[in-house]
Amino acid sequence: MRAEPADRPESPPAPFGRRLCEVAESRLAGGYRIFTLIDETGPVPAPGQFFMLAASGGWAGEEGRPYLPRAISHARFQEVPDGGMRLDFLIDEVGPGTSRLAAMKPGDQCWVAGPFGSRFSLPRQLNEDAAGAILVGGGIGIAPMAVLRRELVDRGIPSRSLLGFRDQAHSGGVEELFGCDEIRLAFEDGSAGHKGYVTDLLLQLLEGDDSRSAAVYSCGPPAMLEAVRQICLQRDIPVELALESPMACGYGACFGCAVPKAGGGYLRLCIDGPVVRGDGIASAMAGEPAVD
Amino acid sequence: MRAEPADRPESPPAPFGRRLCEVAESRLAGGYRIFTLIDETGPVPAPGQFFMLAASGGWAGEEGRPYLPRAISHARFQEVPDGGMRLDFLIDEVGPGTSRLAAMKPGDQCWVAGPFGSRFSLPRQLNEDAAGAILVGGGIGIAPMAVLRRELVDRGIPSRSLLGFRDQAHSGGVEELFGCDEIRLAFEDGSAGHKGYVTDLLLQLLEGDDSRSAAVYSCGPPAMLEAVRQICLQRDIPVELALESPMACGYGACFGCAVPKAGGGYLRLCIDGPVVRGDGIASAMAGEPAVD
Amino acid sequence: MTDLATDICGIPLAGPVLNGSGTFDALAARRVFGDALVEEFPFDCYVSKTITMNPRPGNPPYRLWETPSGMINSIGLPGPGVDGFLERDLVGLSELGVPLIVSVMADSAEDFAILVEKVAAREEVSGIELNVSCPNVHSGLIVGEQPSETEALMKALRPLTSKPLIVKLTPNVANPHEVALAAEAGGADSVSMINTVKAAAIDPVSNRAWLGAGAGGLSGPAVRPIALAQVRAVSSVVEIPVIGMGGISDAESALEFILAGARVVAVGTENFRDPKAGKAVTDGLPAALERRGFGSLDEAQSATLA
Amino acid sequence: MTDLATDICGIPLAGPVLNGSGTFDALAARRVFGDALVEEFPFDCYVSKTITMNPRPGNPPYRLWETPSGMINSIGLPGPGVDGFLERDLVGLSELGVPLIVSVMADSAEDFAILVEKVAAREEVSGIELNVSCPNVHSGLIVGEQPSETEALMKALRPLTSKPLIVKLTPNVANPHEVALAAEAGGADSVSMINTVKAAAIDPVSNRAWLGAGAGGLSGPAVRPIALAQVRAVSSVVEIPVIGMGGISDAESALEFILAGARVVAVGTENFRDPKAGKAVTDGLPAALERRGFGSLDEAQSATLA
Ligand SMILES: Cc1cc2nc3c(=O)[nH]c(=O)nc-3n(C[C@H](O)[C@H](O)[C@H](O)COP(=O)(O)OP(=O)(O)OC[C@H]3O[C@@H](n4cnc5c(N)ncnc54)[C@H](O)[C@@H]3O)c2cc1C
Ligand SMILES: Cc1cc2nc3c(=O)[nH]c(=O)nc-3n(C[C@H](O)[C@H](O)[C@H](O)COP(=O)(O)OP(=O)(O)OC[C@H]3O[C@@H](n4cnc5c(N)ncnc54)[C@H](O)[C@@H]3O)c2cc1C
Ligand SMILES: Cc1cc2nc3c(=O)[nH]c(=O)nc-3n(C[C@H](O)[C@H](O)[C@H](O)COP(=O)(O)O)c2cc1C
Ligand SMILES: Cc1cc2nc3c(=O)[nH]c(=O)nc-3n(C[C@H](O)[C@H](O)[C@H](O)COP(=O)(O)O)c2cc1C
Ligand code: FES
Ligand code: FES
Repeated sequence: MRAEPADRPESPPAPFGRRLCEVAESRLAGGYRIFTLIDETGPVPAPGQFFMLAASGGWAGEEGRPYLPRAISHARFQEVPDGGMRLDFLIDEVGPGTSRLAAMKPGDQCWVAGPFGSRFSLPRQLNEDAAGAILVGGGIGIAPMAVLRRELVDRGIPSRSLLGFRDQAHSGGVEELFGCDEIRLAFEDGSAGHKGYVTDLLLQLLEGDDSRSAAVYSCGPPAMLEAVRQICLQRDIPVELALESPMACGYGACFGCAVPKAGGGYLRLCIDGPVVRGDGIASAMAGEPAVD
Repeated sequence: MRAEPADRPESPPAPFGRRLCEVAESRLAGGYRIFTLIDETGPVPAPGQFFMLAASGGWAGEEGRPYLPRAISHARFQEVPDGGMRLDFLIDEVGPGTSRLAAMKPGDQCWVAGPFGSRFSLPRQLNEDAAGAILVGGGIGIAPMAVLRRELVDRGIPSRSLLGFRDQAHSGGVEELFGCDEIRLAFEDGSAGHKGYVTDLLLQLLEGDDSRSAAVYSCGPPAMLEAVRQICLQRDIPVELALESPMACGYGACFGCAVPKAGGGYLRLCIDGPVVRGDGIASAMAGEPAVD
Repeated sequence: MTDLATDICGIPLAGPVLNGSGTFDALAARRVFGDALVEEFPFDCYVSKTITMNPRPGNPPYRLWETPSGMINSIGLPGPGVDGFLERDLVGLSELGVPLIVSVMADSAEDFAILVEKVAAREEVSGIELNVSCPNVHSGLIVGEQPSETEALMKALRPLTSKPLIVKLTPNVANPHEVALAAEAGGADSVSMINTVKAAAIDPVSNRAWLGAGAGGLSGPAVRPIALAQVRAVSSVVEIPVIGMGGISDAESALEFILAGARVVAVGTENFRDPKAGKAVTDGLPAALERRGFGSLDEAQSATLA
Repeated sequence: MTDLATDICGIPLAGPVLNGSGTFDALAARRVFGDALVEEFPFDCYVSKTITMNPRPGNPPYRLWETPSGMINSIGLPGPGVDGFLERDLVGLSELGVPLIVSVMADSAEDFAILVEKVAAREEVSGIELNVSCPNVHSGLIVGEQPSETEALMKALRPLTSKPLIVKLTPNVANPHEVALAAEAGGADSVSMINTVKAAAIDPVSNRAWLGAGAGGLSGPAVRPIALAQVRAVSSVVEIPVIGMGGISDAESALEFILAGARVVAVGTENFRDPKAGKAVTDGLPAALERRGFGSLDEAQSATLA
C-alpha cells in the first residue's frame, strides 16, 4: 500500500489521424442502441476514454449537420482472435450526430479517432485505504462504468454498481453490459428497483459503509454527477467523474471543451478529462450542454 | 393542316409544393442508372418536361452538398392500374446530387416537385409540312427523346431516332428506353453503329430527305445541340432543343437558369424552356455548366 | 391552434412569414402551379423582386453556384423596370390575397425618389422596401455601407410617402447596427436583414471565376449564424421592427430569428428547395413555440435574449 | 511526384499547407498522439495559437456551436501569456521540424510592440502573425476594421524586427482590400485571411444566447465562398503574398484558394474532423493540380483568375 494516491495508469498514445472502421453490428438496447466497430489498428482503450466518431457516408443530414465528429465513450471492448478489437458503443439518439451513428448498418464504414482522454484511476490510486470501488452510473453514462467494472473484475478488485434511470427507455444496455453481480438499480418512475434517485442508493451504501475505505466513480447526467460530487466532497470521499462537454476535436486542438476548474480557469475536458477528480472542478454542471 | 405552326400543347399545372415519392426500383443501365419513382399525385408529364428531385434522407454529403434539388428529365412514365404513375429517370453520375439520387434504394423516399417546364411541340406544330419527326439524342439526353418518341408512336406519327454516344459507357438506357424500330446509333469510339458523330447521321438524313418536311428535336451535350442547331438553322429546318442550365428552383423563382435569347436578354430555362426553338436562343452552349 | 396574427409597421399580417425579395416569383409560380398557388399562398405578405428604373436583362450566366449548405447567386436584378412592373405585374400580385411590399433599388437618390413616388402611389402597395444592399449590381457606392449615406437617403425619401419604408441592410459591413441606427434616424419604419453575403466560386474545369459577373451573394443555412448575430446586434439598438432572414429553413430556425429580436421573418433560398417552404414554416411554428415554452407568438416576440 | 516546395515571405516551405492559428495545438497533439505527431507532422509551417501579454483563461463555456457545414467558436484566446509561452511552449514547438510563426494579439500598440520584440528575439521563430481581427475578445476597437489604424500599427511595429510580419485580416468589414492595402503600406510582409465571421446561436432549450460570450466566429466550409471572394479581392490589389484560409477541407478547396490568389493556404476547422487534415490536403494536391491542368504548384500560384 502506497502512502500517497499514485497517478492514474498511463493510457497509450492514440494512432495519429483518423481511420475507417467497419460496423459489425447494430442492435436496439432498450431505448438506446448498441453498435460494434471492428478496430484493427487502435490500442486497447482504457475505462473512461472516448473516441471521436463520424459515419463515413452521409455525415451531414438535410442541412449540413452533423458536421463535426461526435465524442462517444466505448462501452466494451473485446480482442478479436485474428487481430484487432470489437468496440461496442452505447448510443442515446439526442440529435443528428447520434442519430446518424445509430443508423449505421453492418458493413458501413465509420471514421474513428482515438482513444482519447484520461482514464479512471484504480481504487487504491484514488484512496490508499480503498477496499473496493463504488460505481454510480446514470442513463447513457453507464457505458464507461461498464468498462471500468470489467477491468476491476479482471483485476480482482471488488466493486458495487449503482445504476439510476429515469425510466425503462433510459436504461438500455444494462442487461448486456453489466453482469448481475452486485448491481442495484434505481428508477425515477418506480418501474423497477428502488423508486427514486441513484444517489439515494449511494447514500444508503455510504451510511452502512466505512466512508474512509470508499472510492467512488460516476458517469451520468450533469445533475446526477453534481449530486454525487457533493455527497462525496461533504464526506471527504475521493470521487472521479466522467464529464461531458461539447467537443469539436477531442485531442486538445480547439479549446472548445472548457470545464471550470476548482481554483478558477478552465480545463480542456478532452485531454485533461473526461475523467476528473470531484475536487478538481468547480461544478459538474457548468461545462455541459443544456440537455435534460 | 393548319396554315401557321400552332402553339405547343399545354402542359397541366404541377401540384403546388413538393411531395415524397417512393423509389420502386434502381438498376444499372450501361454506364448510367435508371431508377423508378411511384408518383401518386402528379399529372402525366409531357415529353421534354423535368422534375426537381432530392433524396429525402442524407441529401447532403460530407460537406453540405447536394443542397439544392436537381433537375432531371423523366425518361418514361407508365400509369399504374391502381392509380398513380411509375416514373423512370436516367441518371449520369457527374457529382454529389446525381450520385445521391443514383444511390437511392427501393423503399427510399425522394422529394419530387414538378413536372416543370415546356414540352416538345408535335411535328405539325413545328412545321406545317412535317412528314414526321427526326429525333437526335446524345448521351444522357436520350431520356427526353425516348419520351417524345413514345408519344409519337402512340399518336401514330412517324419518327426516326438518331442517337450518338462517346462510347458504350455513355450509351446506357438505349435498349431499355427505345424500341428497335428506326434507330440509328453513332459511337465516337466506333464501338458500334456509325463511327463518329450523330450529326453525321443527321446530315446524311437531311441530304436524302426533303428538308422542307423535316421537324428536328434534339437533346444532348451542349456542343452536339449547337451543331444540330446550326445544321437546321442553315437549312431553315425547324428544330426544338431541350437545354440544360444550372437550376436552383425549377419553377421560375430564382432567375438562376438564364439562357441568352436570340434577340438579346435571357430566358428562364425552367419556365421558358427547357424545350426552346433553335432560332429562339443565341447559342446552345452559353447557359450550360462547363461540363465536357 | 396558436394564433399567429401579427403586424409589421402597422400592416396587419395573418402570420409572421414573408418571402425574401427575389426568391419567389409569384407570377411565374402561378403559371406553373395554377390557382393552387393563390389558394394556398405560402406567405403572409409578399415582397416583390427588386424593381429598378429601367428594364434590366440581369447578369450573364452562370448565375448560380451551390456551396456547402447554401448557394451563391449573381442574378443582377433582371426585370421589366418600374413602369413595366406597375403596368403588367402589379395587378397579378394584388390577387394573391396578402399585403404587398415592393422592393426597389436605384443608382441615385433622385431615381430612388422617383421609384418610391411611383410605387407608393399605387393602392395595391402596402409598403416599400429599399434595397440599398444588393451585391450583384455595379452601381458604384453601395449606399447601405455608409451610415451617413443611408441616413441622407432616408431623409430624402421619407417625406415622399406615408407608407412604411423598410431598409434592406447589407451584411457586408463591420457594424450593421450603425447603418440600422442611421436608417432609423432618417425615418425608416423597419429594417430587413440580411441580404446575401459577398462570395465567389471558381470554375472546376476552366479555373476561371464561375459566376458570369465574377462574384455574387451567399444565402441559405450556411449564413444563418451570421444573420442571427446581425439581427441580434441590430434589434438590440433600434426601436423599429426588424424583418429577419438568412438561411431560415423551418419553424425552428424562424423562431431563432424571432428570439434574436426579429419581429417577423422571411424565407428565401429554402423556397427553391420547397415551393411551399413558407407554409411549412408557418405550420411548424405553433409546435416550435410550444417546445420552447412560449404560449403565443407575441410572447416570443417580446422575449429578450440574455 | 509534383514538387510542392514553395515559400512565404522568404521562409522556405516544403509545401504550401499551414495550419490556421488556434486550430491545432501541437503540444497537446504530441501528448495525445505521441512522437508520430512529429514524424508525420501534417503542416509545412506551424502557426501558434494567438499569444497575449498576460495569461488568459479564455471565455466561459459554451464555446462551440455546430452550424450547417461549419461551427461557431468563442474560445477567447486562453493561453499562458507571452512569457509563459516563450519559456515553456516554444522549446516543444521548435521540435516540430517546420518553420514556426507565432501569432500575437494585444489591446494597444504598445503591448503589440512588446509582444513583437519578445517573440522576434527568439531564433526559433521564423515569422510573426499579428491578429488584429479576433471577434472573441472585447478589446474595444478592432484595429483590423480601420485601414488607418492598421497602417499606423504596422508603421509602429515594422522597425522592431526584420522578421516577416503577417497581418491576419478580419472578414467582418465592407472592404477587406482597403485594410490589406493599409497593412501593405505600413510594411506588412503578408496578409493572412480570413479570420472567423461574426456569428451567433440561440440555446435550443433555454432561449438564451448559447455561447458563453454571447457571440463568436463562424468557420468551416460554410464560409469558404466568403473567404474565396475576399482572398480574390485582396490578392488582386496587394503585391505581398496572401495566406488563404476559410473552410479548406481538401486539396481541391485548397487549390481554389491558390487560384483565387493565395500563395499558400491554411487548414483550420477541418483539423477537428481529421487530425491529419493538413497532410490529406498536401497528399491530394498533385492530383488536384493535374486535374486542373497545372504542371506544378508554381503554375497554379501564378495563374490569374479571369
Ligand atoms: C467524453 C464524452 C463521451 C460521451 N459518450 C457518449 C456515449 O457513450 N453515448 C452517447 O450517446 N453520447 C455520449 N456523449 C454525448 C454525445 O457526444 C452527444 O450527445 C452528441 O455529441 C450529441 O450530438 P447530436 O448531433 O446527436 O446532438 P446535438 O444536436 O449536438 O444535440 C445535443 C444537445 O446539445 C445541444 N447542442 C449543442 N450544439 C448544438 C447545435 N449546434 N444545434 C442544436 N443543439 C446543439 C442541444 O442542447 C442538444 O439538445 C459523450 C460526450 C462526451 C464529451
Ligand atoms: C431540364 C434539365 C433536365 C436534366 N435531365 C437530366 C437527366 O435526365 N439525367 C441526368 O443525369 N441529368 C440531367 N440533368 C442534368 C443534371 O441536373 C445535372 O447534371 C445535375 O444537376 C448535376 O448535379 P450533381 O450534384 O450531380 O453535379 P455538380 O456537382 O452540380 O456538377 C455538375 C457539373 O456542374 C458544374 N457545377 C455547377 N455547380 C457546381 C458546384 N457548386 N460545385 C461543383 N461543380 C459545379 C461542374 O462543372 C460540374 O462538373 C438535367 C438538367 C436540366 C436543367
Ligand atoms: C436568387 C436570389 C435572388 C435574390 N434577389 C434579391 C432581390 O432582388 N432583392 C433583394 O433585396 N434581395 C434579394 N435576394 C436576397 C434575399 O431576399 C435574402 O435577403 C437572402 O437570400 C438571405 O435569405 P435566405 O438565406 O433565406 O435566402 C436574393 C437572394 C437569392 C438567393
Ligand atoms: C476553435 C478556433 C480557434 C481559433 N483561434 C484563433 C486564434 O487564436 N487566432 C487566430 O488568428 N485565429 C483563430 N481562429 C481562426 C482560424 O485560424 C481561421 O482563420 C478560421 O477558422 C478560418 O479557417 P477554417 O474555416 O479553415 O477554420 C480560430 C478558429 C477556430 C475554429
Ligand atoms: S474538444 Fe477540442 S480541445 Fe477539447
Ligand atoms: S431554376 Fe429557378 S428560375 Fe429557373
